[in-house]
Amino acid sequence: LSTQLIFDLSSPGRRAARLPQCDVPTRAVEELIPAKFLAQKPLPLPEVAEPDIVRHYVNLSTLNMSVDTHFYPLGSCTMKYNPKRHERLSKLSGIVDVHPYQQADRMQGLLAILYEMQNMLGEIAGLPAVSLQPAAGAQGELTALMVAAAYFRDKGENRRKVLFPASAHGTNPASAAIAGFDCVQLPATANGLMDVEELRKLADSSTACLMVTNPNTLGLFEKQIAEVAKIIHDVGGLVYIDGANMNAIMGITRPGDFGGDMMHYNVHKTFTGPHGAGGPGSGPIAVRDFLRPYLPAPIIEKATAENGKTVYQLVTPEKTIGKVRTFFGNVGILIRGYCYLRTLGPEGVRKAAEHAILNANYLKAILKDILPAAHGEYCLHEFVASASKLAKEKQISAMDIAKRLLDFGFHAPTVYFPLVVPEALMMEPTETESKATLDAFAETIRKITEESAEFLHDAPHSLPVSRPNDVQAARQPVLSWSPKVGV
Amino acid sequence: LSTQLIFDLSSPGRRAARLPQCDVPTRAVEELIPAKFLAQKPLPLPEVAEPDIVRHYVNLSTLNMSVDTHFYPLGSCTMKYNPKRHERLSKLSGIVDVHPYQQADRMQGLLAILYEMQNMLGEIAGLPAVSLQPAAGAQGELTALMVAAAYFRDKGENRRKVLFPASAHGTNPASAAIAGFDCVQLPATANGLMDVEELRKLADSSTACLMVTNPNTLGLFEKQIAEVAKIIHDVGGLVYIDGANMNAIMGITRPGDFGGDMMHYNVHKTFTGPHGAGGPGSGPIAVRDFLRPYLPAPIIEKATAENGKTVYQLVTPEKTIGKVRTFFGNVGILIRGYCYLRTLGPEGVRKAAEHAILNANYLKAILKDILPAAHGEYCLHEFVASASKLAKEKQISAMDIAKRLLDFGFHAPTVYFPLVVPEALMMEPTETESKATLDAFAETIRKITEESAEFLHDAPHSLPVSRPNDVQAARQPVLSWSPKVGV
Amino acid sequence: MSYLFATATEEQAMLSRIGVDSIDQLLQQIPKPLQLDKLLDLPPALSEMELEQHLRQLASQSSGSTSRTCFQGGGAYDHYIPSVVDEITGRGEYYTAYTPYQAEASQGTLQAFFEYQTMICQLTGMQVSNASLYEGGGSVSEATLMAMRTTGRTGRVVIAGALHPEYTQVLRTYVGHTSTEVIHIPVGSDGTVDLTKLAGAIDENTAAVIVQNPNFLGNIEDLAAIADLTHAKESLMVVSTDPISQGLLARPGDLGADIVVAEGQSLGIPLQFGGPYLGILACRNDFIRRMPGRLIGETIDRTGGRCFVLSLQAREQHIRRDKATSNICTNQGLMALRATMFMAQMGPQGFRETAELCLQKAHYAATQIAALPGYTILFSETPKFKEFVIQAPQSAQTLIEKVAKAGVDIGPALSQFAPIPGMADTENLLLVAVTEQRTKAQIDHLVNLLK
Amino acid sequence: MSYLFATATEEQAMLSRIGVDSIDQLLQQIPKPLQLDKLLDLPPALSEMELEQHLRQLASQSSGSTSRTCFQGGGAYDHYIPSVVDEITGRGEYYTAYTPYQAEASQGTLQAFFEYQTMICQLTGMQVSNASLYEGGGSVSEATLMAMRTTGRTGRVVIAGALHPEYTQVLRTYVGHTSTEVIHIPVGSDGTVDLTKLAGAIDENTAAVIVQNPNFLGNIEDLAAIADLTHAKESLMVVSTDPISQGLLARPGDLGADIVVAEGQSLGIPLQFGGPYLGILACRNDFIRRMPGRLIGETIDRTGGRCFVLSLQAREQHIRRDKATSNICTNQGLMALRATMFMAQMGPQGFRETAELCLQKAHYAATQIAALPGYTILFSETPKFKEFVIQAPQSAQTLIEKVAKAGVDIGPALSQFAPIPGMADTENLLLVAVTEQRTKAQIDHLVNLLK
Repeated sequence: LSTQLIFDLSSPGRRAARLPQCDVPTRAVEELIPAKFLAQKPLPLPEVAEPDIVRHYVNLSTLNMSVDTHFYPLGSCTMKYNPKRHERLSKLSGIVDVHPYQQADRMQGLLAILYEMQNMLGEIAGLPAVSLQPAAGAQGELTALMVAAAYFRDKGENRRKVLFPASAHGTNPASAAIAGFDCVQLPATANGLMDVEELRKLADSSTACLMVTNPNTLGLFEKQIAEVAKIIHDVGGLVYIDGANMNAIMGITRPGDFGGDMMHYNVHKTFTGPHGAGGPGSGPIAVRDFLRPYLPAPIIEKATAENGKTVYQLVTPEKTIGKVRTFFGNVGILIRGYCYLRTLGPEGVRKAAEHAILNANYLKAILKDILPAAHGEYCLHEFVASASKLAKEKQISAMDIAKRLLDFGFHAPTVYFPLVVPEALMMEPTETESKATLDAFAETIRKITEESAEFLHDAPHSLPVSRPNDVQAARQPVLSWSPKVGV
Repeated sequence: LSTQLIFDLSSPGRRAARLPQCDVPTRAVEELIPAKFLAQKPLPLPEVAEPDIVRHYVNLSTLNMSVDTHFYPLGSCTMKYNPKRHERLSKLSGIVDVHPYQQADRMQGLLAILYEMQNMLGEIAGLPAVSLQPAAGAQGELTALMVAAAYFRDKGENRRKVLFPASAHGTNPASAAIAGFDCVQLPATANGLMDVEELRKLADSSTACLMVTNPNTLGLFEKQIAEVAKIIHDVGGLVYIDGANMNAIMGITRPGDFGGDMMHYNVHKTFTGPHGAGGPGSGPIAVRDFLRPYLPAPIIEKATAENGKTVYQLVTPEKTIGKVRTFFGNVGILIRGYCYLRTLGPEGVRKAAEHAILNANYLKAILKDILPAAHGEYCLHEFVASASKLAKEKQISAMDIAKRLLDFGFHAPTVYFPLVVPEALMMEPTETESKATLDAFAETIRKITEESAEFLHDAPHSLPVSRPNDVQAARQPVLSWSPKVGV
Repeated sequence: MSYLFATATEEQAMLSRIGVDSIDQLLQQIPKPLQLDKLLDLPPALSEMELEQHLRQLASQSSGSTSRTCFQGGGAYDHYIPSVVDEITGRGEYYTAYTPYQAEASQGTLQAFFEYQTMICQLTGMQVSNASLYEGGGSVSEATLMAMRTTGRTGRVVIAGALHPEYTQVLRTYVGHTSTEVIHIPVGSDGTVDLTKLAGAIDENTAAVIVQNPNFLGNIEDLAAIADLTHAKESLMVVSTDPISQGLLARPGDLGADIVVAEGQSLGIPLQFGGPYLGILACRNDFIRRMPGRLIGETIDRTGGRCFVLSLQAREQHIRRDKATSNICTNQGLMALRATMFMAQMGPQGFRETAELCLQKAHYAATQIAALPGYTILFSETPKFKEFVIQAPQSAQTLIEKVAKAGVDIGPALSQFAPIPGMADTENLLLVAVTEQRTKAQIDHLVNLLK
Repeated sequence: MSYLFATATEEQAMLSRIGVDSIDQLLQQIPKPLQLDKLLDLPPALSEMELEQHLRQLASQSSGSTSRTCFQGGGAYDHYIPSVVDEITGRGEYYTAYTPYQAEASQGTLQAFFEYQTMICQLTGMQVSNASLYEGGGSVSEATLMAMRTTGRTGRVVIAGALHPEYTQVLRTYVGHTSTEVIHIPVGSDGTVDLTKLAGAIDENTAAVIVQNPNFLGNIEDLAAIADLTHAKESLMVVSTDPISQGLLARPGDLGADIVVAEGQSLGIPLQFGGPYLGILACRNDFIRRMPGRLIGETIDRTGGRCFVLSLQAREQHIRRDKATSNICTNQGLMALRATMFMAQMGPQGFRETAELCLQKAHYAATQIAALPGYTILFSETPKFKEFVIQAPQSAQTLIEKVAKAGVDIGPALSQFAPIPGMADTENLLLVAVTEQRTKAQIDHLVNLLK
């Protein structure tokens, strides 16, 4: 039953919602809207009852793995615990029900929260000018690159080139392309860090920006970041820090302190968004003061009213790039991030990062004999193990391990990313998992590597679905349900 | 992992809740409370983190079947859909957060709801005097019997006897015993209805009360109820209607109209409580006007204030039996019942009962060749099928069918109750299940009866647990977890 | 109609399969004269949107602790409810399931309740807990009946001092029709039970001595001393405790209690005008088979795996009928689950810190109020936990109304429970409770209002 | 610290297994000079209780539609959110999962999004929908970029009439740095796009004609006519629609739209000061491989069973990098789930009735306001759905403040978007939206306040 689609439950005339009787004098619809604009038929949506909906989607939910139910060490995604208090507090009236065109003086409490969020994000970044507008990290990247473009345009400089290392997230080049830049990739090095000499060769007066994730996607800190930043700054370019991995360094080191000029956050990752089965995210950016005038509108400023009271105002930066989205931003997610930061405080923020690092290194240590990490003696919040030895010796691939883990109640790590590591398994346990869980996870991997490759190629064995045919899905796309003809 | 106990997750010093710093001047605890009254050691509760708690209890929940996830035709329990709007509305401030000693003039809105609930329950019962106090149906029974006792005491009559049919819920005699009455059981008859002649013999001047469930636990309406009531009334006794099965008759016939003097409701059943894995329930009683003075305190009355405004007041009936519980009643459940009745309205209440009857009869019809009902051509909201033919011919018991149904994602019907039917399977589909679900359920039973008895004796086969050893549980009771010695 | 499934087409198909023409025909079992010939006189149906508007409107005419400042006590308290409690109990798998009759389909509920039973034992210092009763007052009555069954004594039960007046009232309702004598020993001048009088009241026919701690007046009783007096006559001591106080106070089980009961509302259950709450009942191992209510037991299944079941059902009404240990059937499952979440979230340290905050804040409030002209804190030398009795310079009811205008709720006034044994004039007396949620600013505000 | 696991003992055990003495040693990867030598300047940690008090206090200083009467419009609306939406999306299995990379562990999400894609097709009359974009304005930009990719034309895009000014602004930000010309055709005197001017603006280099319906001023556009003009130049028509209006209005797909976008906020998503909302994007089958955003596809698994996967990922940034159809990665999954619940709950009849209520109530409000001295409803002869422009006898801003004092919110004032092509003096103009939630009493109250 649980594999039925909601459309299978439909029965003509069945319904869930009831609407009130109309309490105003009515006129015939056709008098108000000419027939040519009106639909000729009812919408072909499913016709189901409320209990249908509840049972269907409750049962569907149990086919998911999630942080609330399973260890979810999906590298680069920071699948940490999502505090339940955030869900309660983000639904308070005065927050959840404020119209985007509400007047500022009737939402001072909400603006105070968002203003404080700007400040906290600026402080953690070491970059004081913050825009909360971007809807997700990728939009944050794009926004920052547009800010950079506006800055250079303003200075009369024509810089077309954006550099990024081979291990970068795909969003980096994609965002740069949409912002109109040319993308230049730095080759990978054996130690997993940026190739400074190569960078020195590529950086020139046409360089607008270097985009770098730090710690990088291998979980390593780019030790030479200060030197790297100097190279870029010396040619007049800007350094962009992809903040996807901020969970490793918050409270320990700051992008603004190690040479970054711009960065984005992933509030749904670092600050427990939550992830929502693929979003919504929130991707605020923080930039240096000289870039503030270009930020998208509006930002929030604090002022003192005539009566001496503090007032928060929505302000348009003087040389703003405009807007990258409608309305203010993903406020619902920002509220959760605010709750998180207010719960942790300065000690907690640092401690969270430290324990993320502790957990990652512990997992790395207890796995090192079966799934060694390709780079680094120690890692930060995550590491990339490689199954290439297993693949060679036992024909067991990273994918096999990932799929088989599901049978044991563990979500899989990120596999085959970053591309610079063969048979990559990218593991990010986060700080909100216990030693006991990490031990059980490592023990399970150990058991899996002792199973036969053939058995593993067919894993998972205990879930309702196993190894979907992606090729068929792409060749003959079926992207929506259609009623069966003749039924 | 999911079978670990929360105690297994405990680690010394781990914690979930953080409390604020104390913001008032403090004194040493021992100065305020003598040491002899103070605990010498911390409470031995588990020490876990918040993510532990969430993952543990979320995963545990998935081991349950529930109305939200499965068809749950548990006879006599009215497992109908629990509307989600009730959960939202019962949590509104002004309802969920009102202290039981709040003053009446600061909770007029809440009292208005409860007053209206009294009225609606009186109207559905045909018995105008209502107490919302009892916490569950069984307490409703007890309360009503205490009311009856007080009434007879007041009249100077010493009546010791409470009659009830053999098919009665166990709570009936248990409640009667606690209220101080002697229990006298009427024998069962072949047609599943009360034995009127036997009743006539047993009814006499020592009879305080007849307790009867109508429709009865076989899902049959006691056709001779008017005559039965007359017999009891003629000897000066009272007729108590157990309202467990009100879902069958609400809006169609009323206890007050067919001779009942007192009844209780199960708000968590008939009016979608919900059931809460075993409660809380709510068991209001409705009685005839002459019994109103004996109701427990308080009840709500409407009055007009000096300024002409309507005011609701908490009133103590003049000859009240006192209180059967602390505070007002299970208000949270009553609110949900109120929401339900306001959603259905007069047409909806009747329609719900009619469709409960439709569904039960349909299920009875499509099952009749394999699991015939022992009594009645048609039933009301439920029916009791018997597996005795299957037991005889194929050694398949009611329990076998019940357990095997779990494998197919159906909760079992009530089994081996009422005691008057051998190999009983008591099925109550309720009105909030679709024909498609009933068809699938019947088809599954058909398949099950074609399986081998041996295989069925070991069912369920797909659940984590199968056929717990009840005998061992009772012989060597382990009712709490203890730390392992030496670990 | 809302929530109904069968469409007109389906209804017809179903009727024809049943072999009737109409639903009316199915109703013929009900004699026509007994059938209603018109619709019930109920208010008209509301859509979800209208219902919400309606409820919001009514709720806005009631005063809850969220928008006001609650110093109210008397057995229900405004303690903080962690969000985890709502999150977990809001899962349909818990709240739309019923009593776990089918163990295989209910291990979630069964294990959670087994954990509840264990945590209640850990909290009270007893050996066994049931899976919940209705509420605190009912638990006192059930414990008393249980003590009678256990001791075989039905002559007398003794209430030792300031038991919650409503608990007393419920107990009297439960045993009023029997020959059992309920002796109520008043509090002495220090606001705790008069031990001398108590000693005199306990006799060989006494089934139970019932004591509340902290008592209704907020004072801490000497449980060990009462236990000695009780056990000297081989009677059983029933202690009604405040669960939050156990973060600081010695557990009743460690001081000689035979049966411990409590109102569990403080453990993560909203005030909601008095219910649903949670009746806690725990006792010594040897009383197991005399206990009322559901019990969850550990056992093994067919394959030898650990699992949990409804156990010792032979005590219960659906089997034992009029010989059952209680008539309880539906209990307070979801409230027990709330308490379980609360206790797990708090842990030993959280309980300790919460109790300390209550203690310190209540004493700060008492000290400030005592310094006001015309005000006295009664029994000021007697140890207290989070609640105390104020003697005001005016009627308690007037005072309650006065501070209420400023959005602050105090009380109840003791006069509404008069007479309270041992307390003569209650007109100007009222209770004030201070939980961990109250801030210094709120307390200072209250003190100012009282001026 | 909150949410952390490792106790001091465990931390030591873990460090020793790693082979270091302290966490500091692990941090040595970060050059010492780059490390902070002090704590961040952040406000101190709050316990859950304090955090809740703090948030409640701030929330009480903001005005939400729950406690006020909301007639605000301009792209976000106070439609009713059925409780089922919150219940389902509140389940941790949905909201604490991430993008369904591992199909076997994500069938719940995948199937729900497949159902979402289908329902969006049913709602818009298109053949294929993606699994969500950020919000309505971004969807317009993404649709425009997609039209450029599809047509191979980058010379020009044409905005036909009153597109939401913020959508226009976002589009200009997205294409501002390119050579693409954005032509904005103003509305004519009837408040809909001037078709003659529009016809003149569409040329052989025009990738897309973008039209909002009902437009930003509340007026219904003649989509079929615009489609004809657009297709005459083999350009693509991008329609931004109001999902609720589809309960009454012909679907864009049935009137010739090539790409349909929408702000999905009306489909069960709270106002929450502008986000997270839901970007809807649907199109014709032949554009599938040009689409931005995630797509869920049906396929079979190893054993031949039906299942769902992230499909056509070759378009996406993590594979195609700078050649991707978009940079979008995280989308608005949970909001798409909300919309799915909403659409399932409404069904065809619910959509129809909701749309009719909006229509009738908005027209009642407009008629009453038009009757007030000094007030005019602009474009009164043009068909409208639920929103309209008032010309007031005073500045719109003054009027907004005036009614706000009585707890009623209207607006936005059009002056905040000035200049709007085709609208000269906007000083006294404002939008009023009337949803199905507004009662006659509330409308009459507003009318009275305007007097």
